[in-house]
Amino acid sequence: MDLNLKEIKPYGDTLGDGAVQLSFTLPLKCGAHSTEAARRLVLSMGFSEAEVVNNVDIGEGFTFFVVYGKGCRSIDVTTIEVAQVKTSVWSRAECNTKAPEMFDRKLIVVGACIGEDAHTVGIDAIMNMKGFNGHYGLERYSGFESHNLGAQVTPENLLEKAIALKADAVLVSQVVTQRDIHMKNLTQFVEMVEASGKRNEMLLIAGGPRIDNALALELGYDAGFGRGSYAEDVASYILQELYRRKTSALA
Amino acid sequence: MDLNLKEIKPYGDTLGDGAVQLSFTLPLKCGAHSTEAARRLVLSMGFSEAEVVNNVDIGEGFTFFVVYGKGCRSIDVTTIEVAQVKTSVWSRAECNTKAPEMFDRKLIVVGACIGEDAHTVGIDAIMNMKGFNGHYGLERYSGFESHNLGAQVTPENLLEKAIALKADAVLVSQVVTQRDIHMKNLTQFVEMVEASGKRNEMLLIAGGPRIDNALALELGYDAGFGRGSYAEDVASYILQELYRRKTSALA
Amino acid sequence: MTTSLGLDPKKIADLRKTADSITEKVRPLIKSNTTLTVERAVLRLMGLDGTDADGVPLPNVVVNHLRSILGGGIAIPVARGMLHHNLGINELAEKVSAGEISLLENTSVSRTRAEEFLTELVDEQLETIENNRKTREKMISDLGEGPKPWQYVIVATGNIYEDAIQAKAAAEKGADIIAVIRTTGQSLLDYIPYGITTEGFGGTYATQANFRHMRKALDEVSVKQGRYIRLVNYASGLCMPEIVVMGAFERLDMMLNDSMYGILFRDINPVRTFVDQYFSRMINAFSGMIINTGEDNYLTTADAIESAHTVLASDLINESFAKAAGLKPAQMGLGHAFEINPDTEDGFLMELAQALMLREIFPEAPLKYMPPTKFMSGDIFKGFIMNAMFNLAGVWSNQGIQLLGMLTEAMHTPFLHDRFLALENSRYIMNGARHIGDAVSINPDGIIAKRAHHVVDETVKFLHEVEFDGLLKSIAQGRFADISRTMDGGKGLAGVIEKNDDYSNPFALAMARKTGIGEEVTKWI
Amino acid sequence: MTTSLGLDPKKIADLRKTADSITEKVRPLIKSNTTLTVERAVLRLMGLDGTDADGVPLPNVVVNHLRSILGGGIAIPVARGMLHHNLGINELAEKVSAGEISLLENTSVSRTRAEEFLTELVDEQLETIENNRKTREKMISDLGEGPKPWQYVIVATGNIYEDAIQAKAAAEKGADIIAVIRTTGQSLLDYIPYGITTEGFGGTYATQANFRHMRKALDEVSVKQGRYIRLVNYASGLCMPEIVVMGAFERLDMMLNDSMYGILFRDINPVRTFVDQYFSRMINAFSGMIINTGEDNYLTTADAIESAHTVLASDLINESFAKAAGLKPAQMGLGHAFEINPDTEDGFLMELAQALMLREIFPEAPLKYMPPTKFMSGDIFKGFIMNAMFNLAGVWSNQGIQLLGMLTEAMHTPFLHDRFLALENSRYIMNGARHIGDAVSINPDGIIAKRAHHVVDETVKFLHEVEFDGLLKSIAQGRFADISRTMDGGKGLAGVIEKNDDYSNPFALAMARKTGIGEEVTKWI
Ligand code: B12
Ligand code: B12
Ligand SMILES: Cc1ncc(COP(=O)(O)O)c(C=O)c1O
Ligand SMILES: Cc1ncc(COP(=O)(O)O)c(C=O)c1O
Repeated sequence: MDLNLKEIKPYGDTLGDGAVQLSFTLPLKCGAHSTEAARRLVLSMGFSEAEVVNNVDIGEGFTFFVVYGKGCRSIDVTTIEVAQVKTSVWSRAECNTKAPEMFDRKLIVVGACIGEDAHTVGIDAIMNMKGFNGHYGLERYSGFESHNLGAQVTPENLLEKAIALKADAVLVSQVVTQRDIHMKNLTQFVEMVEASGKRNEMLLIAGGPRIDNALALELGYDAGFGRGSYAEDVASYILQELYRRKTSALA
Repeated sequence: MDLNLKEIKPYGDTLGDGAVQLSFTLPLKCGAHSTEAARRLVLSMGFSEAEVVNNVDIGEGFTFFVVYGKGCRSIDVTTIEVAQVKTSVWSRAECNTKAPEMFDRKLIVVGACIGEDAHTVGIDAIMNMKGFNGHYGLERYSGFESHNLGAQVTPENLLEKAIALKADAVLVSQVVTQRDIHMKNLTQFVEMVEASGKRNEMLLIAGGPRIDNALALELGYDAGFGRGSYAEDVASYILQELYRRKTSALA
Repeated sequence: MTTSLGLDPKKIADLRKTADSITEKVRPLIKSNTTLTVERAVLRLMGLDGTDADGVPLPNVVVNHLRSILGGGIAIPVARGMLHHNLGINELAEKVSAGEISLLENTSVSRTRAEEFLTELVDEQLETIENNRKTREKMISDLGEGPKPWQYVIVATGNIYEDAIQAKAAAEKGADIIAVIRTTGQSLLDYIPYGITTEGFGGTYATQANFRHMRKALDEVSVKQGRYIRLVNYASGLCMPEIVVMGAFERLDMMLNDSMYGILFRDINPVRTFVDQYFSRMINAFSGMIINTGEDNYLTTADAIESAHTVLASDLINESFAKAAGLKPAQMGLGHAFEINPDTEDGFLMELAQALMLREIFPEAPLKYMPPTKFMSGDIFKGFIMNAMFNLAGVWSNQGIQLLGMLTEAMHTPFLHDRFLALENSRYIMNGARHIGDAVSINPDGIIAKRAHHVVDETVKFLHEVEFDGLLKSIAQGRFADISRTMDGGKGLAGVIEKNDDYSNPFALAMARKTGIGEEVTKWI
Repeated sequence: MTTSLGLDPKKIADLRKTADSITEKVRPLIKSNTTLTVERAVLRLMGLDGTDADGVPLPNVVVNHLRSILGGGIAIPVARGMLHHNLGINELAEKVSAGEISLLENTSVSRTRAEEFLTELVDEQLETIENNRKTREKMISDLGEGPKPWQYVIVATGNIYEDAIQAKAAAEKGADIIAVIRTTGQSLLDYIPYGITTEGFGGTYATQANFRHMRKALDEVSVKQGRYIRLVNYASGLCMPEIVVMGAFERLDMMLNDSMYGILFRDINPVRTFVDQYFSRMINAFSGMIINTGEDNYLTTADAIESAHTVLASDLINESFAKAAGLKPAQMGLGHAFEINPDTEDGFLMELAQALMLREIFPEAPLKYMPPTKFMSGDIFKGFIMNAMFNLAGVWSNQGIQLLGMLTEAMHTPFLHDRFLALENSRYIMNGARHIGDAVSINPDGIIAKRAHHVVDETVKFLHEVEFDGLLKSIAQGRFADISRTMDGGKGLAGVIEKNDDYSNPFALAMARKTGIGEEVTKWI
């Protein structure tokens, strides 16, 4: 295939056809009029063609549409830079070997699911013995001392505990995202840490299915991990980043 | 619900949230970079938020994405006019009663699936005895004499037959639409009819799953019928339209 | 030829006996304590509602006011106050709130007088609830109801007005049951918010006004559709019995109500939970509501294959507690779920085995079957067919309550059309395979039968262990859902009050008489 | 305990006997005629390929040139010409095209000489094909192949380069078989287009160069995936046997090849079709290809419940013709489809009944199971679960070839990701219910068993009627697919040529010897 990276388009069955499937509901009665509205709405998104292939009354005056658009706008992918976590990923074994070479003590990690969020499976996956999907959690990493505070911890409590335990890294999990509650909680926590004057003493790491590194950086965290991350990603990051800070402080 | 018809947006779970589901493939490797490309592509369609919820390698360097966009553009539905078939729909019984009151002879209808298209189920549904979905076809309408020429009829043959039979209405079906072949076939036929000088002697009606009245008018037909149409729609239209022409010619 | 799995009836009877012995050992704990929310529920049953000038719910005001003497039960002191001041319960509470009246002072009203007064009040109040029950029964007999498995969907916009619109749309498209999911964190509030609400996260506040608004919407659509649509809320967390009271007054039809959910998943103190649970269930039983238990939740933290027996074990414990509180089998929406990793070879067969097994063990209960959630992902297409297989297992094993899966489970609370698609999915599958259970038999030496027998055997072992250690110790050992909770830990412990010998809860006895548990109730409350 | 439907073996044997008697009556017609494309196929087998200066395929040039004497078969006159002019077949044909040589003139070469020459040529050419067969067998034994049901997907972009990319992507994601759908209308061309092509409508031209391009792509991905990926095309329309020859040379693995499809669905003359079909199948048999028959097509015009017996009847007729042409049961991809209206109560059970019934009647054939198409609509979500149920029926009834349904069936030929989603659908369903057929039995008095018995009984009746009237008359009466075709109607009749006594097709005998039909062949060709 001869790709022009400056003009990448969706691919349906021919390079550059710009084919996209969409579905949505309009608060309009089902019929020819709302179908035309759906078609035009999709055209207004920059498609050269739009075909409403399904329109169905879903009750109370709403209509659900499935539309196929063609000739979608293109995107220049040469200019896209993604703020990815820059450290490399070591296996658990590697982490276990390298940690004592890098630090003369165990690194202390404190984690919690803050706010009213009670979804602990994610933070447990990263921190607990058992881990997730065959990847053990930080409790099985010899270079770490790991404290998982669990669910529905207030930002105040988390900070208090982190200070008391002299945490090197604080892990914050957020799964519920409706009305952007996760952004509010994460922001609140980071502001409290800053107000406490301890921001430079701990790495702040956010995680959850709707979190990525870019978002975490934006919110003032040092790193963020989304769906599909495992303890080794987090351990590798903490080791390498703290080591970098230690050595560059010395230099 | 308080709808502002000048600014209708898709509805996910709150009025005006502009929630839309999209899926498409990009000719890019699966990873953070292509995910960001997918996200930006969706943002460029006029969404205020876009979340890539699934990205998966589908082989040969392609990635399939599922994205949820929010805050989609709105559409002013007060300005939308749809070119709908204007006659009203009579039941078969009504057609049978009214036809002899309107015309003193049977109306002659000739139909075919033209070009290389061999999808006859649609035209059969409209014309044959048996009909479709419990709606009998034109052969069961006492006011009509119906000739179904079947599949893969050349435009030449159809026109020839229509002239020979003195057709009042010609029904053209097109189901295959890849690379817009249906547009080409339909246009070719209408041009041949015009060249023959007989355009005013017959109603030209197009039909098929991707045809609607607006498209048919655009292509130079008198009417068009899409998915979900039945013989009664077509019979009602032919009766009323030919009657209108007859009476307005007299006036 | 038989569609059964051939489970050994003796084994099943033994399982039930073990479960009864387990719950029996918790009985003394339940008997000897009351809680803040139980007493608030009594006040609500007496007719108290509303908030004070600061927005504090009046039941909380009064209970807090009488905190020091709750060991005797709140009904008598409040009845005395009403008689003494000759005030309705709301006016009385308002004056208590304003500091104008203290109910801690001695009154001239004799206990007998108060008891007589209460007997009348209790009858009156229970009649209201009974009338709701009759209204429900009449509507069902007039309008009819959907065939089982009932199609159950949730609304959770956070805004009760949007919820109502969406609920009606769902009912028009085939839903039989609407559950209004509660906002994140409501279960940890030790009070019930008041009035109509429009701001929740991942759910909508459970308030009596919201219940009423939704009930009205569903009654409208029930009539329009010619099918009674049931309404569900959540009796869990720190206000379990109060929610049930509100539901009884507003004609809710079902309540999520599990004997251990709060302990395990909300870290609520075990004693608090068991006490609250018993009284809640009495009200459920009396008002004709169906409870839904929460075994599905185990499988969100534990593995669905390894821990299948804990689901059955918990169903048996839930059943035993429910029976004790007067619930009939037809009111027991015992829970389970379709949560096996979709990559598992023959995973569907194992799901089916478990669903058929529960059907065979609880033949009369309208089992509540939960859809795949844990393995749902952003791949909405795959998720949609996982839901289809779940629906197939549901119709095959003749479930009572099918909680429809949403293709967007991994992303957001359901959009309007997600719910529509779920209903369409279920309609297609259940109609197309309606009588599959009659058309095929389970081979006794096939994977399905073997799996079911295996789970039963594991449960026998497991329940005997729990019986040996006792339920509370077993919970502390993390035997359920891999979560450990201790008797003196968790939220709400401070709200547990030891009863004294004078303790009186006049509603308990009255309801017990009507639900048929009679004097038995005094062993529990 | 048995997973069978308990069909009566005597009834099945009777069905087969009736089918044989039906095809036997068509034999004389096949025996006494040849066709333009059969003779062109002979030329291609002899090695002729390419086009003349005007782009006319050389096989057409030569056949047209010898039109007047085709009743004797084309092989001898061409062999004579080659010997007389001492030219290879391609050079000879080019000179014929240029008008430099006429093969109608008498040559000095004796018939015996020509026959000897042909024997050698035939051996040589058939060896090439045999080598392809061996290569396939070796690749399969070296690389392995996917478990059954094989996952079959189509590509149809119109552009062979895009097709190849998409085919490879599909193979990477689990496809076992790739079919390149032909462009609309190719089947009505009375010649084979030449060279690589990039412009088709709803499909891609079947040309030998396109076959080669795709075979190469699939060999690459077979090695990469460690799984032999099969390639399919369509031997139908007016060039049926020529396509098979091309396929044999380019190592295609399967051919759509139905004994009546062209008659019914392309309005091709019945005699033309039956004659073409027989020779096509001999080549299929010899080259080790699997044929796919087209019973699914009946259900696009007729109702899938009412006309289920016509599917079984046609399968039996296809089987009988196939046997006569030397095809082994393992080469018979007999067709059927999942096309019952999805609104039908217990529709899935009827689909399953029909699928199990065919499995029981044709235990060795790798049945080709077609997905829902007719009732697929713009509702891609519903379509996706219809495909899931189809996949469930496929794995349950142990189909050989599962043609995966596309969620966008009602809109367009498959997009790249439609195919991916289809493969994901099938993987999930088939893995999750892999051994369902072993785990459950069919109740003899349930809907499934009853439906299967009913269809068999209808077929017995139907086939006896067809036997009584004869196949050609039955077709004229519209007994198949509600479509009526007469012996003297349809396209391609002009291309049917009565054989004379000297008729010779040296490939037929040679292949017959190797496929084991031996002298029997002379009864048919
Ligand atoms: C399991 C579950 C529950 C369980 C939770 C049990 C528990 N102890 O955690 C129970 C049943 C209790 C539950 C309840 C509720 N849930 Co819930 N639940 C889910 C479910 C099905 C799976 C979540 C999960 O466990 N995923 C598996 C883990 C491993 O993935 P993960 O969390 O993404 O974690 C990974 C990464 O994100 C990352 N990660 C996560 N955190 C962190 C932190 C750090 C520091 C790092 C480095 C990495 C990291 O690493 C992990 C491993 O890869 C999801 C739906 C779904 N399929 O996703 C809904 C879901 C999350 N729940 C939802 C809701 C709304 C609720 C309720 C609020 C509903 C209600 N009103 O009652 C309640 C209340 C809970 C509360 N107070 O928070 C919604 C959230 C909607 C939204 N976007 O806001 C979802 C999406 C379902 C839905 N569609 O409605 N839920
Ligand atoms: C049945 C079918 C076939 C049958 C056709 C049998 C027959 N005798 O018609 C067979 C198996 C032969 C077939 C073959 C092919 N098909 Co086909 N087929 C279908 C299928 C499954 C259903 C079509 C149908 O019958 N619909 C039911 C009828 C009643 O609906 P309808 O046609 O829309 O008609 C209604 C209205 O549109 C309207 N109407 C239609 N015509 C007219 C005319 C007038 C005048 C009026 C008033 C109204 C009207 O009224 C009808 C009743 O409501 C569709 C997929 C699908 N589910 O839609 C693919 C489909 C149409 N086929 C397709 C293709 C590509 C082919 C092939 C070209 C594939 C190939 N390369 O071999 C071949 C070749 C056929 C050819 N030469 O044209 C594609 C077309 C893609 C595109 N958009 O271009 C589809 C969409 C499948 C796909 N996704 O690939 N097909
Ligand atoms: C039995 C039960 N109760 C309650 C809930 C709801 O949780 P909460 O009590 O936090 O609202 C659930 C969650 O699904 C449940 O299964
Ligand atoms: C048996 C059979 N042959 C051929 C075809 C393809 O049609 P055509 O020959 O027109 O390419 C089909 C269509 O699906 C078929 O089923």
